Amino acid sequence: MASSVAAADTAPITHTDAPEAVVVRFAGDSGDGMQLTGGQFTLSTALAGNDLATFPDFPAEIRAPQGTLFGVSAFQINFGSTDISTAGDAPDVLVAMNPAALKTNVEALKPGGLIIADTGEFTKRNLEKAKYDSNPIEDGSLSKWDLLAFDISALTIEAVKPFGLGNKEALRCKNMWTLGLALWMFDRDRQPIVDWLNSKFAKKPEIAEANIAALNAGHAYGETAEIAGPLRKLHLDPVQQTPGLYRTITGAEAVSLGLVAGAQLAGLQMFFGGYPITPASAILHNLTKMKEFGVTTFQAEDEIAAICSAIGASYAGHLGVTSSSGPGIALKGEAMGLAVMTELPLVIVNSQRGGPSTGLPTKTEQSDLYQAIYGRNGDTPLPVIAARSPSDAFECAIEACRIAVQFMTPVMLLTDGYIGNAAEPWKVPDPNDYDPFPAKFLTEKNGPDDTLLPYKRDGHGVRPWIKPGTPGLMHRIGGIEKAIDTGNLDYAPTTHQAQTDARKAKVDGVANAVPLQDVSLGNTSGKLAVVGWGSTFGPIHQAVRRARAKGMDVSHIHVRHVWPLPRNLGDLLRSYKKILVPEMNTGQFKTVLRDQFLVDAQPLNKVSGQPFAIAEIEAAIAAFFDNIPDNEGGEVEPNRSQLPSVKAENQ
Amino acid sequence: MASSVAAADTAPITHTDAPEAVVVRFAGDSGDGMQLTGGQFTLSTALAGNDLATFPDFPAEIRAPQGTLFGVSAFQINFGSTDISTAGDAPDVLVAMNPAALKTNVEALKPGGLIIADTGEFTKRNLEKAKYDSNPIEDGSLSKWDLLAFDISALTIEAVKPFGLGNKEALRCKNMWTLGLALWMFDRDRQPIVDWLNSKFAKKPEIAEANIAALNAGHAYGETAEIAGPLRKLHLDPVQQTPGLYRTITGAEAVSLGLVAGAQLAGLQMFFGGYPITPASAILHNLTKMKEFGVTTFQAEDEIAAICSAIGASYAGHLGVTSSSGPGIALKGEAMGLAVMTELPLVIVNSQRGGPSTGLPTKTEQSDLYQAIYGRNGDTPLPVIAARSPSDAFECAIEACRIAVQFMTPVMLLTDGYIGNAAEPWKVPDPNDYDPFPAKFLTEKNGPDDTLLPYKRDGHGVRPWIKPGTPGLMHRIGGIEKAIDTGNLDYAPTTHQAQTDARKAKVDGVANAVPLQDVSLGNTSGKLAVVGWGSTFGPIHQAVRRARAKGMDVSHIHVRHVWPLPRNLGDLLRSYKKILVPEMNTGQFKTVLRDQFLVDAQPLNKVSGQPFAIAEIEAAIAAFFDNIPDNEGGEVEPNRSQLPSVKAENQ
Amino acid sequence: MNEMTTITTTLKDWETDQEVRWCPGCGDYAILKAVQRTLPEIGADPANTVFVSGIGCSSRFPYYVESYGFHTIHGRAPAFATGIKLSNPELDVWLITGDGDGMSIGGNHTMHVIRRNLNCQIMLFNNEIYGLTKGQYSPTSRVGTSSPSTPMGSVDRPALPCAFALGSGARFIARAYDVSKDLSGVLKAAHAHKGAAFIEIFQNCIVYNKDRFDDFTAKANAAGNQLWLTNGEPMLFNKGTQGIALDQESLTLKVVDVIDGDWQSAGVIVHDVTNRSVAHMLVEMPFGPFPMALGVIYDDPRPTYEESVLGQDAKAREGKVADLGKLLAKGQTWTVGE
Amino acid sequence: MNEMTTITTTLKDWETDQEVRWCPGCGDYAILKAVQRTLPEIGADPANTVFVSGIGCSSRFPYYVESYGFHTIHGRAPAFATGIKLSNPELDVWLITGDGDGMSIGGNHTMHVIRRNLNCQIMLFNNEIYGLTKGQYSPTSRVGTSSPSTPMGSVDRPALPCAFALGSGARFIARAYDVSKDLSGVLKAAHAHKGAAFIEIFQNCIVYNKDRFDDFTAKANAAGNQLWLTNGEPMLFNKGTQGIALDQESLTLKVVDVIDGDWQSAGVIVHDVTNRSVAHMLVEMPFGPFPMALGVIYDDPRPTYEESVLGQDAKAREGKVADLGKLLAKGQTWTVGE
Ligand SMILES: Cc1ncc(C[n+]2csc(CCOP(=O)(O)OP(=O)(O)O)c2C)c(N)n1
Ligand SMILES: Cc1ncc(C[n+]2csc(CCOP(=O)(O)OP(=O)(O)O)c2C)c(N)n1
Ligand code: SF4
Ligand code: SF4
Ligand SMILES: [Mg+2]
Ligand SMILES: [Mg+2]
Repeated sequence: MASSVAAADTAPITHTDAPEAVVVRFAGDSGDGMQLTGGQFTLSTALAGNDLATFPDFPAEIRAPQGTLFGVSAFQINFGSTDISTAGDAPDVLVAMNPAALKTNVEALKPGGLIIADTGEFTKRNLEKAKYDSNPIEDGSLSKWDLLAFDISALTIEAVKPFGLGNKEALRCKNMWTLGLALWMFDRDRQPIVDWLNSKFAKKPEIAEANIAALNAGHAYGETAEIAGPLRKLHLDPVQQTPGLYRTITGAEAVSLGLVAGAQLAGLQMFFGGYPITPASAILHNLTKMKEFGVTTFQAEDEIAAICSAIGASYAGHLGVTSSSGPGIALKGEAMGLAVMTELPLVIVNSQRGGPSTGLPTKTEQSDLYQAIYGRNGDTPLPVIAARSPSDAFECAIEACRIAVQFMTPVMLLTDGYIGNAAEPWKVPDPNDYDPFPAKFLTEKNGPDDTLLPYKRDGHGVRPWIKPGTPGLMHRIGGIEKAIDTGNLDYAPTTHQAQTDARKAKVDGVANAVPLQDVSLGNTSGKLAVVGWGSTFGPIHQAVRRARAKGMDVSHIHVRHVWPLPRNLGDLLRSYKKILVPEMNTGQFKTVLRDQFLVDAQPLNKVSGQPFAIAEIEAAIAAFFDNIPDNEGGEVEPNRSQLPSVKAENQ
Repeated sequence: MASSVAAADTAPITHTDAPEAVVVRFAGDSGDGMQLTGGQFTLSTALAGNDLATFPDFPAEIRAPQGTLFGVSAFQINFGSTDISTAGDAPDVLVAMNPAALKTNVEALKPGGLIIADTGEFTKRNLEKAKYDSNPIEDGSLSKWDLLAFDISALTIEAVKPFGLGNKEALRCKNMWTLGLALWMFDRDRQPIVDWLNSKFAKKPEIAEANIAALNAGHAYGETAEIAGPLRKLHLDPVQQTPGLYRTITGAEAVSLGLVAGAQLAGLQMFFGGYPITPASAILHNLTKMKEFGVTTFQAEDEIAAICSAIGASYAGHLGVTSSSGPGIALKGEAMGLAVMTELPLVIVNSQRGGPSTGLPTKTEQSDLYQAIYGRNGDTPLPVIAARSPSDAFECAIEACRIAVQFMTPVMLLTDGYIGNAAEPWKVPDPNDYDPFPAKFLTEKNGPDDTLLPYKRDGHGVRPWIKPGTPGLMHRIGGIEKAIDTGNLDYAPTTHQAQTDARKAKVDGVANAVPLQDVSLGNTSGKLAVVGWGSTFGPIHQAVRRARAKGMDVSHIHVRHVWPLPRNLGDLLRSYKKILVPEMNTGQFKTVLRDQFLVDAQPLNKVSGQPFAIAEIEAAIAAFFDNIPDNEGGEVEPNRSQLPSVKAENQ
Repeated sequence: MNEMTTITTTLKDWETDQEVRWCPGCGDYAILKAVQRTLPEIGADPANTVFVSGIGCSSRFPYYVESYGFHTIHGRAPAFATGIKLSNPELDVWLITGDGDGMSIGGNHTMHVIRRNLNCQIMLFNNEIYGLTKGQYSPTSRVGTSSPSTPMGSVDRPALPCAFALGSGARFIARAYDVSKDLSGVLKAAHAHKGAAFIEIFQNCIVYNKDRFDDFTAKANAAGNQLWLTNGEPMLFNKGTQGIALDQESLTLKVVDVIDGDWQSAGVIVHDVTNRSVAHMLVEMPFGPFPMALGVIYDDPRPTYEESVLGQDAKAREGKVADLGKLLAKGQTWTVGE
Repeated sequence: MNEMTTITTTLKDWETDQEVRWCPGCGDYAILKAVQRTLPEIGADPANTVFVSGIGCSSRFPYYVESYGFHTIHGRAPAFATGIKLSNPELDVWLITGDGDGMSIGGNHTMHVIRRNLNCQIMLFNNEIYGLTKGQYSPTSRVGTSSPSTPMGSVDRPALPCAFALGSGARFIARAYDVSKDLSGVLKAAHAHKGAAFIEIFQNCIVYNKDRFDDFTAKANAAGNQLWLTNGEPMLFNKGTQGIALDQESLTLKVVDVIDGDWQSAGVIVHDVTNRSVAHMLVEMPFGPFPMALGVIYDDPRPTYEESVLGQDAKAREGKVADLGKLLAKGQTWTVGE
């Protein structure tokens, strides 16, 4: 999603023969290196100037037994010469490295799509493991797709023969063979991959060479086109992009970089307290490699210790950050209350995954919104920000740091498994383009008669930050209700009422320090607003784009500041006749909107561990217009904007 | 609240000279035994046949230093010859055992109310500790009240002289002296107190006798009426009560008894896992004394272990119960998710206290409703029930057990510090009046072809309960998403969607198994509905009663099943023009109502650690009718139904 | 251990129909087989056996044993076990945990279940790494462990699970490793012990911490670096050529050479499973200068928690009738007439 | 202990304006005074001193010391302390906890802060009861403790805080009691120790567990039941008439009589604060047959956690410039032209 969304909206949807975009899914055994293949293909795509979005989908098991259905690892990429904001619905091309990969993925393939399968792996044993009664390559059951089946295993072994690898090691190069073929298909340069292989295996040059040989062999296979039929070379033009320096970025990387940038903008050292959990661990892993930015990371004994250590660090004058996913965030609730009560800055990152309980650790979901906004004892408000995409996570992380520091409050930043793992091109920002928000520490007594007032609030209701070690400002804080200004223990009814109100007012006031809500796509009033938050951005955006192209009066509003809500949001929503809220949960943001604005927000829920398909949202929009008695929204026509399959293009 | 609310409504408010009810507050140092005095006065009141409600209010400190402001302990009782459902707003009589007690309580006293003060404690040192610049008894600053100040300390010492106690021990009898005086004032029998003292101090008869002597001396003091003036004997007629056996009961007692009754009705042994925390500990303390009812209590190492042990017990076929208050409940969130996922019965009791964080441990609040309904990761619905009064807590605890067992689900039961500690008369129920709901365990395989299907749902979406130890039914469960019927690990998108829907449908379906929402007071439609939940019942009820007496078209709806909501509630609410939701939080139930029914529920919030005063809600109702342009609701007249002060009665 | 009627089963009876989802070559497989081999030998009844675990690769264990199983949440298995055992003391409870599950997030529950002495077997699979979350260092990882969260090497001083268990009041401590022949014997001893039996099992995570225990488990290193303890037998290793003795000066252990089998004159200690002081020293012996102590290190039973709790419950119930009506009417009551 | 410039203060300088909210007669008062007396003696700077506590009567402590103070949540003080110390190692961190706070809900954090060896003083006020929640038994309560949650007496085997700390890898262990003269000396030794210094302080909760420690703290019992340990000195008590020796047979400690001061021939052990094996035995000596070991039991420093962590951080930063622009542009990039 590199180009601006507004531009995408105004661009007419062209119905030419060259596909706007193509979706490829690589699927294989966990051991087959599909994530690596996908990653390198992504890089090559980015270098080719296409816009792209990816969706890695891997099993919960570390290394599931070879060939099993639950051991399949897949990587999907959607790329094209137009604005791309989802990993795509149905793939045009499926690369299936074994029967299990075929079985678990083929149903997603578009009718007429292309299957590339490695017959070398379609052995009796593997077919059994994949619970196939007969060989699908031979029994005609794949007839609604184009099938290109050949012995990639044998071809790879052949290709790497000169390097004297054992059979097992030789077969490890299969993924590069496949990548080579894919590079040929999409008219790509092999050199960046060759460079990468050389640097990756710098210490084992024979492995590098074997992989390069496999890559070249796969490419040559396409070139020499031994097989006639569905395999065609396809060139997608580069997308129109703002000039500048680009890289690909995943959400986990973006959060990490954004936190570092946020701490730098605040002029603070960062302390990160974490405890490993899927899919949040990557943030810990990334930050521990950024120590030179004044980052200290601490792998605590559990999530409670992780957040408490981060609060301790904030108390000591660092920017405390902690991160986890659902179950771990649940454990942090009590400590968040202390951070709210002591009014210390803190950033809490939740990389949401499928729940409840252990749930689906490697799958994506948005079901921790209730927990984020409401999930604490007491009246314990804190701001919540949700990132919409990998690159947006960078901006959101900075924003979280800013609000935490400027308002002396814990802030929750929501991402999810999809954003965390997915990659997209990112125009590398210039740090100088961001306004710094330097943290201020009290250095002198702030009360009358040479007194210290640790809870004296400023015009925004914010108390001063006082670092231990500062001479003369010794004081005590804690989780018990406290007197106005002095912060001394105070259980008086009026005090509690006043401080509860003050804490609420402070957090509500954050709404005055964040941008007004904009409309991502469409108009500021109309028949239908599709309101989203978080990683549903891509599919909502595309679905609304398509619906608008068909003439439907529908707009897309995507909310970053999910608490407190932007102060114009209520009026904005009231300017539409109907409101649809797609969420990967059972309707949590819908609750917030209905409560806050008394608008009839209607839920569209998906809780399957998978992102929305564009078509699912499109269908819901269409259904909405169908249901309008006089069909004011326009006829729903055959969906011509749906991307044609590769096959269709080639025939 | 012994008589039925409907009856109370129809009863005309009489404006006679005899007060309907009187509010007395005993206040003293924590060491002065005020809670004991209050408790015995309560008993005496109950025996006299008055209806009553009490409100104990004590400091967070165990034994704060003598004479300090934060060491004041108070006990308020509201009693009368009519239906009583709150501990009363402003007291008519304040007994202040020292300057600190006077200082912290006198402002609450009704204008013209009576102060009884022990001059023996108004020493220079105590006045200083109470931060009095001059002696209020002498400086005229109490002139808007009636003051009866005399040296209770000296009178007590005099009275107990014969028993040879030391000065300190002798002074310990002050509270009995005061109680004696109070018994005289309200025309009460001393014998039950004498009996109680004799049994309490059976092993120290001289202490018993000294206390009895003090009691008699206090009584005699009133009788001989050495002082003319405000002290008058007052007799309140017994209230009309349903015939039967009565006792007083606190909420903590009622919850404990209700849980025991619930387990008995389910035919189950009960396992209670708890960890001490104010104000929840009393439930652990009570249950550990009820072992003969098949109760096992376990004081765990923390709240997490407490809930996990309870889930383990449910897994093993007992009724698992856990209890805590806000901060502890926060820690249990992750484990609740497991109970939802494994679909095991569990009762979680939250005795709410002032928050956030450690907050105000000994004060009352309703601010954990968000946490109860929404406070978990993932889509993790569970039923939530809220008790409205001490005696209602008994019914609610049984209801929680019933739903947990019948629906194989964790259920949250909400009470609060006020309900937990407050006492009211309770007509002892007959256990045979309750329908049993015996738990069923699977004893044989339930699937086709001799298979076991641990997650096969019945018509209500409920899976079977299978006890380890049952031959042939070995199976494995856990917190990962599970296949339909078999419960095997399953991450498939369709499975997750189906099971998420099934869990939600099951909990939503509880609404079909609970009574329809009734109207506590008033009509099923009209201008204004005041909608409450939990311990606000009393003040809302009285306020609505008074407003209706003034002709306002206002009704009171009190919701026990706060999640899922009764299935007629939406329609019911829509039949009123306006909805007012008084809560001791910043507006949490309001969120639920607005979300679920899109009704314009308006909040009335109080977060001071103190229950609502009737007058506060009355004022809000009045303001509502004032704001109706043509004043359709009727004029707000001088509030004649407000209880006259003792003084007014006497003059 | 339970006074249960033993029944006859075979290894096959303890296998489930679930595909085992560990990495090929993982040490967990060997442990699973050892357990499935041991259960028939102790006459265990699948219907009366419960495996309870937390979260981690190791904690997947219950899915693979054909008995009752509860795969709970991270670190809390001991608490679930406590509820289960107090509700039905007849059940034979096996607790499966990992070095992360049981020593990191779950350390406190490990301590308390041991302190209370719940009758159960606690098998801690120590692979010195977080397997399931892809290789972060754990509280038992050695200093310098390079992992995704410690790319420059870990700096924390590692916890010693057996020392921790002893410090928590353990009455049974044993050690073994995944592929050791004597694992089954250790499991039997643990099962025979009434009370919380703590077993540390070194387990090879071939993906994230490959062969970490080779310095004493590899064939070549075994004899010289494994001290297998047997009650009543001298503490000999290296084919009887070396032994463990007490240095009288420093009051600490030392390695001594044993000439011609004369361990007595070398001062080699005879292993007494009830000697707690020596147990402390054995579990803290620094590896390298000393061999790794394996087998049953300490075994000195005390009354179990469930005996005490349920005994007290029974006593409280003695002679009492559970009359709910009476309970409700407790305390001072009064009657309102018609 | 910190390399800080010592400054001059008096006891008064360490008193706050807050009313002390403990029960009159509570042992906490004496501990507070001992701390306020000790701080000037070690040259502590109020501005550089932080008291961190959990929740409990004991945990109110920070409010009464005129320094920085953080009264946190139940059981988690060690985690807060870790964040504070890693963020500013110059701060002198005192951790205040209770037997409930530090051994029940917070046991795991106690273990890990000790294991990691964070440089701080950990004062555990052991009154063998939950004071603040009104008298329930705690993990250190003796068997049979009757309390609101155990009206028939507790059955759990009590935890031994010092044994637990050692099992967690402690490098400094000391014991004292609220009104003992030597409390200040113990605090100074703890402060002088670089690393986590664990101090168990028996504290009289006069309301819920009155005089529980009388069997060794009462005047009459002191001499015969207190074994005050001094490094390099023989382990003598009862005015030098009795001592602690090692039974060579059983390899356990025993009490021996010392005739005419000849402790050598009685085999009395000379206290070596670096002997870990003996430390284990000392903290586990059953009271009654043995006296209560008090004073500095074990003191053998190792590198502190913050040294190691921050040392590694510094190394990672060596020669590197924190160029945010470069960081953002890391990895493979490409340029889109105008
Ligand atoms: C509350 C919570 N925190 C974190 C996790 C993530 N997590 C799962 S397993 C694990 C550690 C596993 O390590 P260990 O117990 O050593 O097991 P192993 O995989 O090595 O067998 C972690 C951190 C979780 N599932 N739940
Ligand atoms: C999460 C949580 N659980 C429980 C409590 C209640 N609580 C407060 S202090 C305490 C125990 C205190 O015991 P201890 O640490 O021994 O301190 P003492 O009062 O005896 O000094 C408990 C259980 C709490 N505040 N927070
Ligand atoms: S990651 Fe390690 S411990 Fe986990 S299954 Fe694989 S080899 Fe075993
Ligand atoms: S309850 Fe006990 S520990 Fe707490 S302040 Fe009172 S005497 Fe001290
Ligand atoms: Mg591990
Ligand atoms: Mg205590």
